[in-house]
Amino acid sequence: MSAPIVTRATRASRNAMVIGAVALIILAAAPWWAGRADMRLMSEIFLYLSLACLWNLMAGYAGLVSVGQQAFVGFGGYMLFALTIWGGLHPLVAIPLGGVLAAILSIPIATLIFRLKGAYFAIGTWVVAEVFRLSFAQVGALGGGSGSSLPVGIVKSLAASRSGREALSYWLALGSAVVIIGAVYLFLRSRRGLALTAIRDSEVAASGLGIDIWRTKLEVYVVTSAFTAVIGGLIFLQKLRISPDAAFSVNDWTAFVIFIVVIGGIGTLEGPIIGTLLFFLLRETLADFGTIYLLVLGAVAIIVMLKAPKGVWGLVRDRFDLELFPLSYRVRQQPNQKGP
Amino acid sequence: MIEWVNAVVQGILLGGLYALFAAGLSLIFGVMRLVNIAHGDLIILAAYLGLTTTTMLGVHPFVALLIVVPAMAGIGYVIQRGLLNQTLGPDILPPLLVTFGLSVILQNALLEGYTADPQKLSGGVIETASVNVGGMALGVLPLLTFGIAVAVIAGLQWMFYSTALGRGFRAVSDNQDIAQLMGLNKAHVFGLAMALALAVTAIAGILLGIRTSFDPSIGGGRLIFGFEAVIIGGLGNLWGTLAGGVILGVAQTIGAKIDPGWQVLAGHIAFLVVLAVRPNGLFPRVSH
Amino acid sequence: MSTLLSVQGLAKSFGAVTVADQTSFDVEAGAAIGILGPNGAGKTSLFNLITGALSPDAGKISFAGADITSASAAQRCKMGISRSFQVPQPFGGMTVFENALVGATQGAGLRGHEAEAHVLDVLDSTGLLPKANARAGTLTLLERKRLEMARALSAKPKLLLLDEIAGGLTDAECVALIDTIKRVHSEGTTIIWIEHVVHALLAVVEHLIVIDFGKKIAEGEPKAIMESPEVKEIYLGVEPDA
Amino acid sequence: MPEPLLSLTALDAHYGDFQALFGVDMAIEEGEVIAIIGANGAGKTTLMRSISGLLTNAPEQIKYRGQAIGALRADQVAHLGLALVPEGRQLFPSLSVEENLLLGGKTGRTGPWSLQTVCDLFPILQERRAQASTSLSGGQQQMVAIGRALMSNPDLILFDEISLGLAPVIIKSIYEALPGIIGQGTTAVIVEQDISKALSVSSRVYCLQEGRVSLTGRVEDITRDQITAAYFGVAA
Repeated sequence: MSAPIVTRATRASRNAMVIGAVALIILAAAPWWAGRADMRLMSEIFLYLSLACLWNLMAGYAGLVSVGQQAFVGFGGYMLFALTIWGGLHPLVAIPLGGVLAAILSIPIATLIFRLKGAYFAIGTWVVAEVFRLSFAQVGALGGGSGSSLPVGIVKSLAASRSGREALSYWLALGSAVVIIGAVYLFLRSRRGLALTAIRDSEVAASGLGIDIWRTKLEVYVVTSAFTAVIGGLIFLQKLRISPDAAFSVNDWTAFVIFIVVIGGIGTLEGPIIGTLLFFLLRETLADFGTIYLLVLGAVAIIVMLKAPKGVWGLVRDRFDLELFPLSYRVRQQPNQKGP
Repeated sequence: MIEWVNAVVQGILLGGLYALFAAGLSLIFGVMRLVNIAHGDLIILAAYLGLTTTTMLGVHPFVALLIVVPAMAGIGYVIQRGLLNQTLGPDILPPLLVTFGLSVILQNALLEGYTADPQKLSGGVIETASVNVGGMALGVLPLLTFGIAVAVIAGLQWMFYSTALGRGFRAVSDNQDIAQLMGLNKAHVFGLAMALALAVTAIAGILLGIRTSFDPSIGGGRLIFGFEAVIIGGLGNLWGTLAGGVILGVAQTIGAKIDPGWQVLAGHIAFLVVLAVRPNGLFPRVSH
Repeated sequence: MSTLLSVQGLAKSFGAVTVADQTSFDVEAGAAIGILGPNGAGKTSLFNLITGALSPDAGKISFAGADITSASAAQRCKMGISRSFQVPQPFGGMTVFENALVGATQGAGLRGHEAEAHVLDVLDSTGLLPKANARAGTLTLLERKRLEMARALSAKPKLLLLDEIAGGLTDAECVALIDTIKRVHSEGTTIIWIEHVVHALLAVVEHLIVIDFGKKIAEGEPKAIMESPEVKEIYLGVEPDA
Repeated sequence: MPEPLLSLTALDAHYGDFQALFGVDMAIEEGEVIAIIGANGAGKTTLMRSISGLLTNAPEQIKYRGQAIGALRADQVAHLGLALVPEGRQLFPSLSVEENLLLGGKTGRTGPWSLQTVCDLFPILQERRAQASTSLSGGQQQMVAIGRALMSNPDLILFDEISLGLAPVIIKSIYEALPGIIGQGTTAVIVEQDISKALSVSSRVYCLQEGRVSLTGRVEDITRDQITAAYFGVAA
């Protein structure tokens, strides 16, 4: 009898790939067709999308539910300022270097807070973020508690014209979202990704099959911290101004990100994308209502968590058996062959 | 020298307030393994309820306790049965994210209702009164706060280990199914535990409001202080929680003595040091 | 033959409950050993100790000549010990194929098509191939038990620990299971099997160990052990005169 | 014919996607002692969980004194006079022996059983009442578990695997105590793997196999071969 075939791509995933590629080309051309305000909004969307994908990898796959990722957003932002102002580095060098530094810093942090389990881990990450905030507020050279602005010379080093700078920072945001989604996708497709998914489903069985759980989680924590810091650098490259309260805001960099992932569908690759779109749709619609918008957002997140814990994408997937990112394996038997 | 001793003593007294922040967290974690991210915002809610009560009725904040404590207990019972009970289970995400959402809702509802302006409860003469002990002027309010904290923890300890209600709490905590078989309705028991926790939170909120000014955004910080006290003291040990609060308070006042900007930072660092050296806290409950 | 697994003076208790009491035994490479004992006798705990899911209070475990007493469960799997769980622990969100692929890529360290081919082989031999695309969470108890064995085999173990996999099978299924285990054994895998379905166990193993209250109370050739009145009473609960 | 004390009609039970019981029918008369036997995984414990309310079923699938209780919570069922001695004893480790027993009396039902009469039945518990329940031996823990169930003065008591993990001599003494318990007019269901022990105290037997009733009858009417066949699903 002929052997069954193992495949991964599905028709939906191939279609999604084509649509995604076309969308990417259109988006990349935005500087030629979009207005200044639209480009700013889209940049923000891409940066939030990146943060959401990273948080989802950590919480939805590795079970590391952090409410302290603002630590690395702010750290990346501050590294951009510190390395360009003090180190004289070009911003495009300073931002990835900030990511490397964040990775190094995240290792001792992980060894400490991995001792806390579940929700206590979550609050532990928050404490770490507070330590970051209070520490940076002590650094007088970076403006202390009131913060500082990126010097004009450094801003100009990016591109001579304003429109050139705006296009560059838009492409950086778009590029980082593409890179992060791609990296998370490739990681989850790899054998390490398979191991991570196994840990999520049963830690005891995973360790019995040769998976080092602590190490796998550490790797995820370090990598997401580094990428989060890079995104932080890009965020504050757009804002051009940083202060401890803005850089380490739990609402801006964690609460919103969590809502995005929960509403879209935690533990799926598609979830953060859908969640980001819904989040911005909600935000742009309710923007005039001030705090009401946050009340609604909190309520929506609670309702989704209680009534549809797998989020919008979970509902879609259960209903239509769709998978846009082909992670699962399908075994196809030859048609005219009897099963064993 | 006396200044440093003074800082330590002030820190110990401050620790009483932190122990009150922590006691409610510790209680609900003990009974239903729930960590309530909205705990800090509920403390602030209690302070605002105290504010409304004192301004509307023109009473002293301590008298307002007569209204705020039952009100918070009622709120606790309702949110536990109406919302939080549905999140309990083997998966840690639902309770975490639902209480996180609750925290955002509370914060913004308070912002909507009371604006972002800092508020304070007026405690009258008690705020400034002090007694002289060995050359140190100790504020009556901090002393009273510490005394209340000790009394509350002693009361919780007694309730937990010497009453039928406490027996029910421990039984449900040990094994929900079997407790249910004994005729305990766990949904109700959990509701009572949250009611009790928020009654304690009400006391904490009023004392906080008399001590310092507050605004809707500071709940997160209070949650962290309470959490640090719980972990430093060791999970599941109420007296340990008091000790944890004291250690945190002392670390903060000593930090503030060195540099005013270091007060909170010093507390966090003390917490991280304890986590590094004694991951189970200083006084972990002896496991059976 | 050389000793593959050696357990020396293993002890473990939870409060007043002793699950391993000075247990010692050796397993030769290529052997097939059965473990009998009443419910709660400490059989599964013994597996937990051998695989590293539990750490002992005292005693020593060595595998292929190396002391593994303090090795992690993951390290032990990579050295060649894998097990099925009595209470199935499937990766519920993953398909049957993916469950086994975890064992092949992590435990056995295989990659790419080599790993996939090995998994297909294992699924075929355990009768799970028709279910390859089913999510493990949707399987019936019997299928879950089969998946336990498939996943353990996919890690290419030198020592395979099977924990009650025959319970509830029909006659025909039981015969098929015995065939599978015999084949795995004949290919050189050492087997330790905990089983209540005695006739299935006796069809495979060459050596029996009986434990009760964490203590080894008998060990030897299966027939002789099953005949001993002590074992009959303790294990089967049958009064000698019944 | 009078209404049975407890009746199960086409009872199904599920854990998620997994079905553990398939259309189980059963009727238990007041004052009877019933044995339920079956291999590991046959569905015995699931049956106990369904009856006691730990698993939710359709209301009409379980009737107690004519009342449909299938959908009630366990604490509501307990108040009606049904008690379960759970598999593996499952005492509350944070509670002392006495507190475990007191919690058993939580329903407030009155009857012959009190702290005093339970301690008369198992005198060792009187001595150990202030101790942590985890410090007792397995047999003593089983006595507490039985005493705890009796404290609710049940009309129907379910024993799930009372001999599990106990030394033969302890099992013997516990079975010797059973008539003293059941003799008080209580109806009892005994779930066992140890067939001969279960049959020695009961009048009727149900055998479960893969979630279905494979045999039922009066103990004196059925043969060992029938049991073996029903138990393992094969002719011996």
